[in-house]
Amino acid sequence: MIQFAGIALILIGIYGLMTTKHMIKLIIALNVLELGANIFIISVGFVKNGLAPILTADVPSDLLNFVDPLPQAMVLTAIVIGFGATALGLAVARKVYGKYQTYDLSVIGGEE
Amino acid sequence: MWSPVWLIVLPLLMAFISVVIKKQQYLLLNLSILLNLAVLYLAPQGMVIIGGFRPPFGISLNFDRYAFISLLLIQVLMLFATFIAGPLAKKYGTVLLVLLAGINGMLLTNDLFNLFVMIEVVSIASFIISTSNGKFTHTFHYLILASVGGVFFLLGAVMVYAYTGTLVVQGLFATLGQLPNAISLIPMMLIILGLAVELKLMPVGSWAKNIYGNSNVLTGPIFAAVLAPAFGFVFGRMMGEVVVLNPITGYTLLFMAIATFVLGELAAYRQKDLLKTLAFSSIAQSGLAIILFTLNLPFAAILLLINNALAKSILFWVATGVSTAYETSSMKGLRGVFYNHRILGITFSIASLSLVGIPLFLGFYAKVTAVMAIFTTGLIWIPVVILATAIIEGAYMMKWLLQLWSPAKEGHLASTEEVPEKREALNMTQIVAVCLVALILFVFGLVPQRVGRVLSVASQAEISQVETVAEGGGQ
Amino acid sequence: MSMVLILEWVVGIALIGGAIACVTTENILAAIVRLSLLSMVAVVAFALMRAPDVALTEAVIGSGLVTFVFVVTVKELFAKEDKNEEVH
Amino acid sequence: MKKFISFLLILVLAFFLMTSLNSSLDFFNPPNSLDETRMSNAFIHKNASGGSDPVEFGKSTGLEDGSANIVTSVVVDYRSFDTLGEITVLFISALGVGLLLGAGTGAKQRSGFILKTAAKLISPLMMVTGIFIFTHGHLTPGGGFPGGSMMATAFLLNYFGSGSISTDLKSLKWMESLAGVFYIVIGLIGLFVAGSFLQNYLPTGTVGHLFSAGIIPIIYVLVGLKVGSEVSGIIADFSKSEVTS
Repeated sequence: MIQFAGIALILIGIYGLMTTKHMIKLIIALNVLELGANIFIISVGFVKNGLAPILTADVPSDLLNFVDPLPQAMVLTAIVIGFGATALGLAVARKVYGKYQTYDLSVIGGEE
Repeated sequence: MWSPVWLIVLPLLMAFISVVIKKQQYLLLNLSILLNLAVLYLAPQGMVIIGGFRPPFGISLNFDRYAFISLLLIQVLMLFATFIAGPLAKKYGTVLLVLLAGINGMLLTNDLFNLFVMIEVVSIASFIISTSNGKFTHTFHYLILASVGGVFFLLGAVMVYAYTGTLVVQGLFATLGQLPNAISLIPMMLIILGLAVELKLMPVGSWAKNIYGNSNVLTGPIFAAVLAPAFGFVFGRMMGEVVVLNPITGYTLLFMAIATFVLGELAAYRQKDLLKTLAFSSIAQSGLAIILFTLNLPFAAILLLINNALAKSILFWVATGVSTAYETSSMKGLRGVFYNHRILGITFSIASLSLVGIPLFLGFYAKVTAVMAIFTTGLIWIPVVILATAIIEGAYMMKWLLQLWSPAKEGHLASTEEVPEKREALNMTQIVAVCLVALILFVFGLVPQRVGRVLSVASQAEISQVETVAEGGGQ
Repeated sequence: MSMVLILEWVVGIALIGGAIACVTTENILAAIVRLSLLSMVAVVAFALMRAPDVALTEAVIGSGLVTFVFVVTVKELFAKEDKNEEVH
Repeated sequence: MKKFISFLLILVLAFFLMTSLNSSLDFFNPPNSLDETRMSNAFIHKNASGGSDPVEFGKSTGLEDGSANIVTSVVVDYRSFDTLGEITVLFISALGVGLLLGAGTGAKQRSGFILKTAAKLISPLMMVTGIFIFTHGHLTPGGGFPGGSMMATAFLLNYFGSGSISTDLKSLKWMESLAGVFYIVIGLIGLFVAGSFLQNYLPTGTVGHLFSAGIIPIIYVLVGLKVGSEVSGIIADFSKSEVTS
């Protein structure tokens, strides 16, 4: 089910990006999209009987049945990159707000 | 010791240092570019492992002729760009250092996920550079599009991993080619869509006209002469090593690229604003490079990318310098401006003639090679479209050259009275730098075959893929 | 159905519902709060997918810092909302 | 109207994706265990560069990678170069936020007594938790990114508590810079000593011990410090910024 949710979040994020002109809502939709992508990536490496990929004293050494650790490492990277882009996007949005007193791009129109 | 990893690490190290010694940012920037050129000269070519684990377990760098040529071009243009941008480059010194590290990483890396990370580094750095235009809504537009593109690229890379179990770029097409068409379709589309934003491909390249069209002396050359060829080379690498096209995706990509090319040139023709004209021209040229890479003609594409990078850098330097000095970039306001700036006018003319592809310039050789190469693929209508569009390009470039040189109104004799009052556009050292690049372009135009021989080695290194869209779909 | 499976369904539906609610609302502050909640549900999803590292990172960065940055960005809108109830 | 078209487009896309993914990948029905041929098995069994030593928690010594947390060993050892790129992304966006919003003079945050006291109590606790998380990144879930962000959150709470940013921003810059420089220098030592950039050149010790895994804990501490200072910088810039013009 969570696999479906990941793809659904990606699609909902794209829908959000297409239907709004409000800067903050665009970034929110982008975050939903990124979240969906992250869930999707995690579910690529998921195996049913797998354990969290951490060696502990309880894990028998002859049967290391873990989920795929590589997608998790990728998502770790992607989350941080997403935060960086979000912070920068909001900073830019704030600059626009300072200039036009609104976050709505349809109000601002074409900036020439 | 002389490992190509220095090309990435050195600018990064300088960037981290430059945060605390802000005054020396500019020095560190130029120093690292010069050291990079030395590393480029000294480092032996071949695969370089990072982290001590061989691929596919670890990340590796692929430093071949193709990477060498692209890196050399980027370092040289970056050096000139920072030199001419002067005070602006000082303010954005750290950002430019990170940008340089990211571009070098992007061109060197041999790992699909690492490529995604490097693309993100480059795009975030380019967002920041584009804010120096002061048009924040444009930056925002670009930021959203590029971030979505990044997510698509990431999804494509992950799906490639899911299907093939590897992320190594080199020879990935062989593994992907064994998969059924229906399976490889989605990751390939995602990877191409991810790159399409930065490549300014038709529907998603709309950011470029605003960012380029309002550029200043820093952003114009950085975007048109450094970022555009860098992403062009990355796309070439992807087409050569990763992307497997079937007739449907291949023709879709081809039509999108042709539409970008033709509509871009038409839009450029209709512009009355110098920077906007150059913006649309850049979009169109990017489309042409994509056509060539899609048809698997890397040699012609590399020639075209180099010609465009050199020509566009000169055009943007002169155009932004002049339009900043005269506070306008419209055709009316700049009429006859080269009467005041003859040297700039000559370099601008050389660059635009080479861009259009007039004989005796590198652009001519590039365009002839491109057209001849496409003829060999059997798709006769594409060269016809390209030639027809080249006429449009020639027409508007000539129109601009005439207007910028001639102070006369239509139907009157030229007189110097209508020339705008002289203002300083670029200072002496900047003019010397622009002239140097123009000289490089000019000399390349004199010995195109020699340049071609050097580049053909690079294109052979890049291309290991045999199957092309032309062979697959043209029959 | 085992407990885990039921939980997976609940989390999946919560994710989809939360995302729709987050994207379709006209109120900015509500959208931000819903994004934060969505991110917290995603933390549970990551934990269910046996990704504790990712869950922890998402909890701190995704639902903590991102929400903070959003709220600080639109803090002027709070002031506006006090005056007139409608915020777009 | 626009919403309707978008909705239809999304539906078509959804149908296309679902059918394609369902037919091509056993994505909606994950396998019971990881495929034998997957390269990730090498990360789990720690035999990417050959060898067949069994991996046992608390017993195995001298493996190619000594981290008990396998995600950490991928992030900081096998694919450490990605992490370097990642902190660069955060570095550059913190810098960009600073360039865009840095001109703000600092709005005073008025906070009540309860918030003040609570913040003073909690922020050292969070600081310690953050430090714990990134020093144990090779043993427990977490690592440098959440740990560093936790530290930054403590910084944020401190700001709400005291009403102004007491920590010297200059020292944050120094920490940020030095952590990055040391990361690269550690990598370069690997280049000179072991032959490739970011290669592990310290003994990997026993899996599961605090002092093990070679350069992994060192790098993760540096990542934690760097992320902490960068995120603190972003928070400070956003908090200080006022709408100007």
